[in-house]
Amino acid sequence: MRIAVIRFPGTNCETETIEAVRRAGGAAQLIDYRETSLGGCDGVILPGGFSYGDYLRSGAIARFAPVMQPIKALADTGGIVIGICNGFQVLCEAHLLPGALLHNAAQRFSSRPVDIRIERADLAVTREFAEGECIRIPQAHGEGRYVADAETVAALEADRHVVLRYVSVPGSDMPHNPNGSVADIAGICNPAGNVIGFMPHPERLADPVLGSDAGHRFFTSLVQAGAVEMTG
Amino acid sequence: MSHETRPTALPGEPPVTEELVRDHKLTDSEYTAIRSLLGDRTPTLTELGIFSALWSEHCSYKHTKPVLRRFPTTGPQVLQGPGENAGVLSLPDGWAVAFKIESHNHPTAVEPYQGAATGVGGILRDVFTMGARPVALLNSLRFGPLDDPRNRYLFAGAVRGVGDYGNCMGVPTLGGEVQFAPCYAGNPLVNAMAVGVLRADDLITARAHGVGNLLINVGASTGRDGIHGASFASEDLSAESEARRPQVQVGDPFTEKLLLEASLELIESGIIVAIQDMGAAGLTSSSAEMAARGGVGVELDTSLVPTREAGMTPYEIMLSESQERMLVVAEPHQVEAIQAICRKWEQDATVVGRVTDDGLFRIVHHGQLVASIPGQPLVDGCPVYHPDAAEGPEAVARRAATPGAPDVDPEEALRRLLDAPSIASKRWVFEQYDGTVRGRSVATPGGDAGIVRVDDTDFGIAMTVDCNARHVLLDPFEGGKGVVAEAARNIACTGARPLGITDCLNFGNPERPEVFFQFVEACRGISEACEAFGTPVTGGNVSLYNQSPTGAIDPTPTVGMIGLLDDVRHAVPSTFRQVGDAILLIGTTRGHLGGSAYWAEVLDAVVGPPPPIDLPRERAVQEILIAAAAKGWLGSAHDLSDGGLAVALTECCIGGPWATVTFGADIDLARHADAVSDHGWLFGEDAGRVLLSCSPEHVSALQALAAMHGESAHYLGLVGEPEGDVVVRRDDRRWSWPSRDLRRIHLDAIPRRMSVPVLAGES
Amino acid sequence: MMFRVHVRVTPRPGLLDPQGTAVEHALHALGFAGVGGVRVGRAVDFALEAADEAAANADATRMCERLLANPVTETFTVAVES
Amino acid sequence: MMFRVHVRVTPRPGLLDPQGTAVEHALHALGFAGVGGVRVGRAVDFALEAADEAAANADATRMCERLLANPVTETFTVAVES
Ligand SMILES: Nc1ncnc2c1ncn2[C@@H]1O[C@H](COP(=O)(O)OP(=O)(O)O)[C@@H](O)[C@H]1O
Ligand SMILES: [Mg+2]
Repeated sequence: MRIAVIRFPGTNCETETIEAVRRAGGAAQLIDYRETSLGGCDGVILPGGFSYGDYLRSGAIARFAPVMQPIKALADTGGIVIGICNGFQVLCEAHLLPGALLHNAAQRFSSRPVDIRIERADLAVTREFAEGECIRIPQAHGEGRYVADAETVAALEADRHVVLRYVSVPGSDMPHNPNGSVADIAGICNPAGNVIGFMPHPERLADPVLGSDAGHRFFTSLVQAGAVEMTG
Repeated sequence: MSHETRPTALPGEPPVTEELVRDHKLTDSEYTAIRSLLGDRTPTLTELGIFSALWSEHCSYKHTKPVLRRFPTTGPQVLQGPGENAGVLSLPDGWAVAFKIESHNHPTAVEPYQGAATGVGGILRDVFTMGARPVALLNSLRFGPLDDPRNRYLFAGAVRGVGDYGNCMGVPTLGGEVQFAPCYAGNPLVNAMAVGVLRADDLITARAHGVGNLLINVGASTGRDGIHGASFASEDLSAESEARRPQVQVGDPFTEKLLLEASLELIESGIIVAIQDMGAAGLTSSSAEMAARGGVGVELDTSLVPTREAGMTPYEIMLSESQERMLVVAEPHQVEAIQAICRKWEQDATVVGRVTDDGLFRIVHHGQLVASIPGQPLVDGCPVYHPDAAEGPEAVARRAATPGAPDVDPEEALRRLLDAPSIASKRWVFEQYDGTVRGRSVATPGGDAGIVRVDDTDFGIAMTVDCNARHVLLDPFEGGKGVVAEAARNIACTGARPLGITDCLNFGNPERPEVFFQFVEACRGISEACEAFGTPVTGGNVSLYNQSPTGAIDPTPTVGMIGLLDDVRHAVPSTFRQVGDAILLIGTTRGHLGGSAYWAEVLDAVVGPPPPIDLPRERAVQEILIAAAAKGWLGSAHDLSDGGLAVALTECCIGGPWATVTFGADIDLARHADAVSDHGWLFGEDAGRVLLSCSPEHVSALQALAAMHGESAHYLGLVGEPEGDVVVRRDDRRWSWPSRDLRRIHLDAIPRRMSVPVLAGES
Repeated sequence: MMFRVHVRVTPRPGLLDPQGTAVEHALHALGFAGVGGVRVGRAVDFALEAADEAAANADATRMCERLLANPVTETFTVAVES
Repeated sequence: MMFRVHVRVTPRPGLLDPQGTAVEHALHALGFAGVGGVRVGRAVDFALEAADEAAANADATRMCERLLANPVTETFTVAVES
């Protein structure tokens, strides 16, 4: 699988995201938001950053960029589309995922590690984890409070579309939920499981040189998923 | 363009009267100098504005030049010293680091959010103007006490502004400091530092040359923002200056991110001659300084500059401080290539002038010549002043004084120290700053210094900003040395070697002898320390007139230091990691309480001489840390600063900002420095001391290493159980605190105070 | 014809509005006891060239539906003046 | 008496409004060519208990001056309805 990493004006996590994919043995390519095709890539990551400065609402303007057309098409045909942080916000604004991400409940930007539980270990970015496994990776956002109406949330839970959840670990004196997301939701997927969005940043902690590579397996999973797809 | 030689006033433009001259903060003698420079004619309004900007303290350094010249600025590692937008030091494998610190104090006093945000935007431009990609930010903040709602408002707004700008730019903030003291209530300080990396051979400087080359305005269009910002930054804050407040500069980090990418691509493509950001005094200083550096003239046509508002005059266009703008010099045949790159990043690129051979700084507006000034003297012809410097009697008295209040029981005293916002954890602050974007952060805020890995190499850049203004106030010379010494200690604690500094000299009104004495002496102290450590000054920024109706601020010469860590895998954390590790103290304890945080925060007395700084011994301590880290002997290393041993031991035990365990500790001070008082031992701030932890088998090796450098590593005790007590014994005395309680106090001090609402209005 | 358009975008009723709650607490703390049910949203003002007021209204409404408001979380009102 | 108060807080004229600019560009890109001078601010709605409309107005204005608007960078308008 070849991963298209999308750059909108204001995207700022594209470099480390591409590096993380390559470190996991995958192929990644930077794609400009003005493109109308994915240049032969069969997977997409919408990386973090501040597309269009997060003006109006994060992801609200990026949603209309030309590149979103081929991305929607890929998603509709079951192709893998991942949104990290700002990418997650774009996917919600584009209605490829339900709900919305609003300003953190504390009304402050929150940059710190979060403890998250892997709720689904059968998806493109989680297959290298065990279900229920907890890891600590960085998170940094001002608009990460996931909200959706009661029915939507109930459906997400019932259909197990919650992929990552904030959990509290003993001894931590930070609120385990950094932004007030409903049901401690940190990441979700669409019914088919091929469109996945989450707020934390595994790509920022995917290299042992930094003291931990807790995020590395998101990308080995992704590369695995690609391999399986090709053989199977 | 224009062929007239004598500039004329525009229709409807006010005549230049003595009053108007005074309005522009130019003295009679300066005005006389200007007239003779112009061949004894009266300047036009535009010319007057240009002079007032470039001859302001902020741009001309007219009070400080002679003092700054004494800084050591050379060394084998220096690729670019003072005089450019940022200093540059060489790193291994052909890499280099560009870094600079700058103040945005007055704008922050007026509008904290935008003032702080545009401060960060400005310092980032200084760094990428050199061809460096910004990889880290730091910030040094000073505010009045948090019990006052106005101070909470300024603090909260500035922190949000610093965060929002850097976060949107995708540059991690890896360090800083925050202090609170009454003297900053009317005059908060916001100093922002940016660090960038580049390939040494991509280094580009801001020198215009090549007669006939074009000047190109890149980036945002020009509005009436911050007109007179430069002279505004050079006067005391008063009710009257509030009234004459310039249009607030609004930052647009989104545009700056695109401008950053466009600028770096322009530089890498090699199609431009020079590039310079438009900071204070915008187009005026950028064009005049580029011309002067290159020894050429320039002619600008202000009617070509893209403006945000209709009907802007050349005066306004030349003095506007609209953000996110760059000035590029290029050969005419490159203009289209330049515009193509700018279009890719959605930035305007407009030709606004050309390089000339007559050495004149000429401004044309719709064909009319409105300014014609000899370029060189315009930039460095401002009269230089040598103010009187004399220590004030109250300063002498302060240094000689001792606290009136009796000592406070050590267990209670430590709790109060940890609850003092200046000493407490700054987690509430740096949690609002993205610390991990770019995926190269080896050490985020919370330790002694931040560390960022250079691209995919093994080495990293360590960085810190420090200033103990209380020590500088009590003894500017020793305090000045101390600022550099603490910064170097912070760098060395991570295992990195100090390479060089940038400084931000925040002082009061230099025309007051007691203030200028502080300035001269602090600079002398900084110079001596930099000489001793081999860490040259590569640039910096002077902010004077930090003077509110309530008086001058404490002298605050903030130092930003850069260090090199050969292998980021050997980075040493600042907190204990392992039960049973040995705790060692490097350095000599004399129980020096003068100028200490204990006296200031607990006994409410900012008095006494600050600790003397022994530079050779500081250097020795640095060498010990660097060697021990390289050998992998250190579990942790943390320098002793505010609050002395008790606070440092606490910080080592309670863990970093996100830790889930605290450690107990059991140390015994008996048989060490017996003559020292209990409070001196616990809270004294003798310099050159570091608290280490290491696995027991390395103790003797560490002690031998220390001895080899003429220092001693005193064995104090052991790291205790998780969630255990912090115990300090001395002969028949025993003090103890539950480590979890100490952590709670340290972490809650600021959030508790900030949970009270902050006001937007009533500024 | 040129019109001035004033758009208000507010959080859907029932949706939690922490900013509104924080502002309400702050107002109470400042002694404004009579305040309740504070909701904080967005105000968007602009000039709009349109054939007539009805057309301006229709355009502005489309803008809200497509960009200015997020139907999942927000409601909007449009006011047009000439 | 209970009143409903609608406050609009907008960036001062002449001040750069990057958000407004971004929204304007987006609207143009979506084909809304007739839009110009977009300014984005805050809308604050609340209920207010006051003696009469004049008092409600005065209270709301004080709230804007003290908390809801930043006098350095923003202007505000207050609309009261009963
Ligand atoms: N404004 C700030 N921004 C980022 N980090 C900060 C800020 N203020 C303090 N810190 C971080 O908090 C930690 C403690 O600060 P400080 O007590 O000044 O350290 P030190 O005493 O070692 O200089 C350091 O890691 C510092 O980088
Ligand atoms: Mg300190």
